[in-house]
Amino acid sequence: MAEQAHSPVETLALREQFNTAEQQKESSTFGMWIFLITEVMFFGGLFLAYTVYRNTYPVVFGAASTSLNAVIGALNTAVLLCSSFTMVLGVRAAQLGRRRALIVFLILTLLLGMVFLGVKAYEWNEKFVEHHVPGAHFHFEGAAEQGPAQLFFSLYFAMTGLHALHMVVGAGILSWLLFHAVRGRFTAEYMTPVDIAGLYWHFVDIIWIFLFPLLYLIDRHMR
Amino acid sequence: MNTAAIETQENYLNAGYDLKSWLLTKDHKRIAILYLITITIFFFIGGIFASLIRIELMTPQGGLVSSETYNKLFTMHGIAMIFFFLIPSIPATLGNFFLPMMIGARDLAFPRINLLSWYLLVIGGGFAIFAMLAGGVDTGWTFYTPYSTTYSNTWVIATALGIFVSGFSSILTGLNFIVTVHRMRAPGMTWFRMPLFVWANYATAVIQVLGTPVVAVTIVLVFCERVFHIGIFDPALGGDPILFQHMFWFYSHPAVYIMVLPAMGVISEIISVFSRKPIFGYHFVAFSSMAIAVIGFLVWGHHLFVSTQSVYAGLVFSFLSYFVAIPSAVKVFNWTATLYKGSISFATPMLYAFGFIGLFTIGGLTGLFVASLGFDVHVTDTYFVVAHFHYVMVGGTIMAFLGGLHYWWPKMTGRMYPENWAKLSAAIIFVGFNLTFFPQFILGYMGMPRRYHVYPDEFQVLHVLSTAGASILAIGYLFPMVYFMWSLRYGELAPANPWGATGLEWTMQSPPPVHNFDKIPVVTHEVYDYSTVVKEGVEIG
Amino acid sequence: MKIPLFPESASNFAPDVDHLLFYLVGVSVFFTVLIFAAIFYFAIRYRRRADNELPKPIHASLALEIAWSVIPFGLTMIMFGWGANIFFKESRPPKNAMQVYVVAKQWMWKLQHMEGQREINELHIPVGRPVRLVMTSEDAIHSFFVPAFRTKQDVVPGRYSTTWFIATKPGKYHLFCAEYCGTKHSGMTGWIYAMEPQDYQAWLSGGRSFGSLAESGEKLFQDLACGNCHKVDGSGRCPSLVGLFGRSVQLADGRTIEADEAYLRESILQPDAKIVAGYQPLMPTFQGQVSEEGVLQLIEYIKSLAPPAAGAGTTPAEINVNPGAATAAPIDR
Amino acid sequence: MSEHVDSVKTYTAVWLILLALTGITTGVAYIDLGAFSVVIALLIAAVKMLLVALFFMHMRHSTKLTQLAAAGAFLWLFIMMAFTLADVWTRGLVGTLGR
Repeated sequence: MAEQAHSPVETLALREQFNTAEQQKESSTFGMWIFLITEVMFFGGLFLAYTVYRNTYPVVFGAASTSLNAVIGALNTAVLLCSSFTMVLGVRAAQLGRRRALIVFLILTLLLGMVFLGVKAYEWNEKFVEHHVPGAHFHFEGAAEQGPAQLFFSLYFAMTGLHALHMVVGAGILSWLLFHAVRGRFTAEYMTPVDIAGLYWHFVDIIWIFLFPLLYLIDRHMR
Repeated sequence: MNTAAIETQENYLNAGYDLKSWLLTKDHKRIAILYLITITIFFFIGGIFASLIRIELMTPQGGLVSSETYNKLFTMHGIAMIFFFLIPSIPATLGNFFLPMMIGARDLAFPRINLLSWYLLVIGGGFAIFAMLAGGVDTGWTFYTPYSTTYSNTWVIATALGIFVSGFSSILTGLNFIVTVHRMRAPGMTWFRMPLFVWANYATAVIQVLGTPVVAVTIVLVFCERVFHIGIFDPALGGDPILFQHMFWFYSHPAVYIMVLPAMGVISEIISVFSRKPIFGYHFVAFSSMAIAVIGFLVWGHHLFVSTQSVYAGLVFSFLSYFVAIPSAVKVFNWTATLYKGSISFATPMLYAFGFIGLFTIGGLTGLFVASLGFDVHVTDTYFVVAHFHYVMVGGTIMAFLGGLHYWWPKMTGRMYPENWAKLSAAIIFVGFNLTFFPQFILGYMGMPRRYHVYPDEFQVLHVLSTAGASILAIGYLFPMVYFMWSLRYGELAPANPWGATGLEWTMQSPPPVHNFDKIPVVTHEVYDYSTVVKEGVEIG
Repeated sequence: MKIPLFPESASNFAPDVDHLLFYLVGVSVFFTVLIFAAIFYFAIRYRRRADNELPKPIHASLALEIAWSVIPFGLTMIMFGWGANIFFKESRPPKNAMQVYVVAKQWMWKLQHMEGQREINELHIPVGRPVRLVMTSEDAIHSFFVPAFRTKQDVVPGRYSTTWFIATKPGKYHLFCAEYCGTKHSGMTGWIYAMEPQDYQAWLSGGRSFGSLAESGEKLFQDLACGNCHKVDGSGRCPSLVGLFGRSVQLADGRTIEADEAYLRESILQPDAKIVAGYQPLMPTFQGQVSEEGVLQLIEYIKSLAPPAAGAGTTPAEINVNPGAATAAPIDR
Repeated sequence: MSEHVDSVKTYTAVWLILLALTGITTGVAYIDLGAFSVVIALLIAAVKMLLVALFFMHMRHSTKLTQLAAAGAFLWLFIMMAFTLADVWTRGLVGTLGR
């Protein structure tokens, strides 16, 4: 190994505590995967509550889920899958050092993310109008039992709300990436931030992949 | 090296004196010192609450404070001690400082995230202290619903926010440790050449990463239920308060292993150095740390035996709880076996290690009591359980934390602590501790419930004994605070390796240079190989 | 002044738990003494005599490791089995147990005997007879804890929970709330009076009688006009309640459940949770109109509506419980 | 960069499969399969997750350690759910209220 100067010189691609750029990249990627594990357990708590309550109140959950608009949900899922697609193309562009392609794909991913959030806002507003928002004046006509119905919508807003919050954070990261990509900070040698942002974005997409069927598609045939 | 030369030697402490160099540092050693100051403050805040509780309990009718205040006292004692002292204690101070050095790294994998972790603890602590000053919270550190969501009108939201934020400090520290141990070991530092302190902190990091997020989301749900009245756990809506207990204890039982595993790591180091022998059954002790981390996640239901959890689930949890006890027993037996045919010195860290093994054995064995279904029905939520977890937390973790502090103080500060004062305070702490908590086992079996400040007269004698013990314990804890500060200025200058230890952290000057190693070392020796440090050692045994 | 160091043993469970305690303490004292003795002996015998002593490293012995893993595990399995045995006995009250309803409310215990006696923070029970407590809470989680009986059971809002015991020694025993429930948690205490059977009977008849629980249940049943739909002969839009308790009921979504107290309580407070096969969800919820005591009284009344052979004043005509359902459950005479 | 770079064709193929699976899972939901519909929905979601993880998140080329970590996360999720449901599903089996 090359003789290290007394205090090793610091570059973006090689922080001082690492010995090789390879070690730094592997550490950053592995660190991101560990963070994604904490996110799996974070959402896992909500999925646990969902599983227990759906098991206890199957009928009411079915009725409440049928009141959601599955078509919009499916379209929204497609939007998010497309944003994942453009994201991965962006990461590929960064790997090959194509700055312009990276910028285009980042913009596309950001836009698709905004579309998703827009559709989400529309759905929530629709729920607000129908008095399906848990709280004082909650009323759900689909089932006589208001308690468990309010449980479903509490979980609905908790899960989709947390997911939307993660989308907003993701959009923030993408904008930061865009800002630095435009300034040419990412090269084929140093593109770890793009790769890591990609991992985060795909993870948020995976959460929605599970949220969509579990929230929107319960006993859909009952309608 | 005369004292003047040592003074001018460049190290991480004199690398910068202004506030910016401390508050924006990326050096894992300085961050460890910042953590040490923060958790010491919280330790004394929690200690003050504990003293007030013990004074209140001297009389059966509890004259010192009203019921509301007493409920806030034990709640804030629990929160300050658990979330802001015990969980960060050893990993964030001794772990942060020494883990990188022990595996031959210049720093943790993500220094800036390390600094962020400290700020998260301080911000979280700020919220908690604000809640305490504004009026306190009276839900108990367990926040059981529906009391915490519907019936308590105290500062639950502010405290929950504080714990939520400080939880991420724990998650990020765990993340940092896992990546550092996997990716940044020096050449030759194989997994089985790593000191057991690193193994213990690695196992702790796994628990922090996998468990803490679940309590974070549970607190978010309690927050939403109080603020937006959405009823996840509200029985009036058909919610299940027992689901809250499942989600809470899924984290909070592994959290007790977050608190005790690093302590075990410290004890493995101290026992080995001061008997100058490698730990007996190194591989078994290393694997038992990992076993505790994994099985620790399967046993949380033993907190719910009488909570209308089903009988069959109780059977499963009780059975598995005995599995998690075995690795701890293996460790205790291996530590004791290490002393056999050793060359045992009675320096203060070793006294704390002896104290730890004794008290942790009692704490662990009473764990077997409360894991038995029929017995737990009688003693859960009584002082028997209070005594059990104080034996493991105070008798175990705090003893090991103090032992670790004394053991590594020369390396951290370049000064020796006063040996005789330290031995005296260790003895006072040992006596005070036992007098405080052993009577509580008897109180517990007689049926004294937890969180009571008004109790039947027949319990008073044991309570007075316990309060007497608590006052001795409080004095015992003040000693180290005083002489550690004193040693910073007047302490004898510490050589690089005062104890003849084998870790990589002892191969550098005290206090260590900013970048730990000029050249990343290549490790060739096995772990705890004392022939490398004892010059012309006389073979014995 | 005698300092009590051991709780009284006043129930059928107490001796079992105490014997388990002695076993646990025995094992623990053995290992604690073993460890302390080993540490002291090794520390003194192998104390450092010279600074450059270098002991020969002894690494491991698989046999020893296995020994001190398997032996402790064996001992713990005895603890597990013994504890589980007691826990199982505690979770199955005998059928002939005397039943008392307990309603926990922020910071007091309300107890109701079948014969109508109501007690606050006190419970009079006869010695030698199994007593089953069916408990619920009106607000936070409480826990019914009698140290002398070695029993404890959380009382959770929204469901019933059960604990049972047989008092074996007459006397006055502490009752505590063991689950933190707010400001006066330490004040939520009371007394259990275990009395000789004849003293208990005297107490029972002496107390001001409000009429048995079932009678107050019947009055409430009429006040709430439940009879309009729940006609005795089942001809109304709702199923008849005669002989319902304990019978298995066919639900609209195909499930079959046993009509226990929990089913009756849920059907009063959340009628649409379990709709009987062949009926429409017409019943309004009585959540908030009927207190927990009211629900208990109604349950007792429904229990008292035994099938016609034993029922008072019910027409001898064939009673068809489910006019619509094809598989009407047969009524056992 | 040393790392293997996948072709656009692979990514497009995976993308289209994902869209198709979304359509399928929505369509299948309208058919009455009883309890089986939950299993189908979760299976399709799991397949989609694996596709995204293996291809889009380069799990195929990543180290054994990362794969072990990801698997570990789902094992812990399973532990949490299994033991909690073990309680919820066996409540009252012993024939006593609240046990």
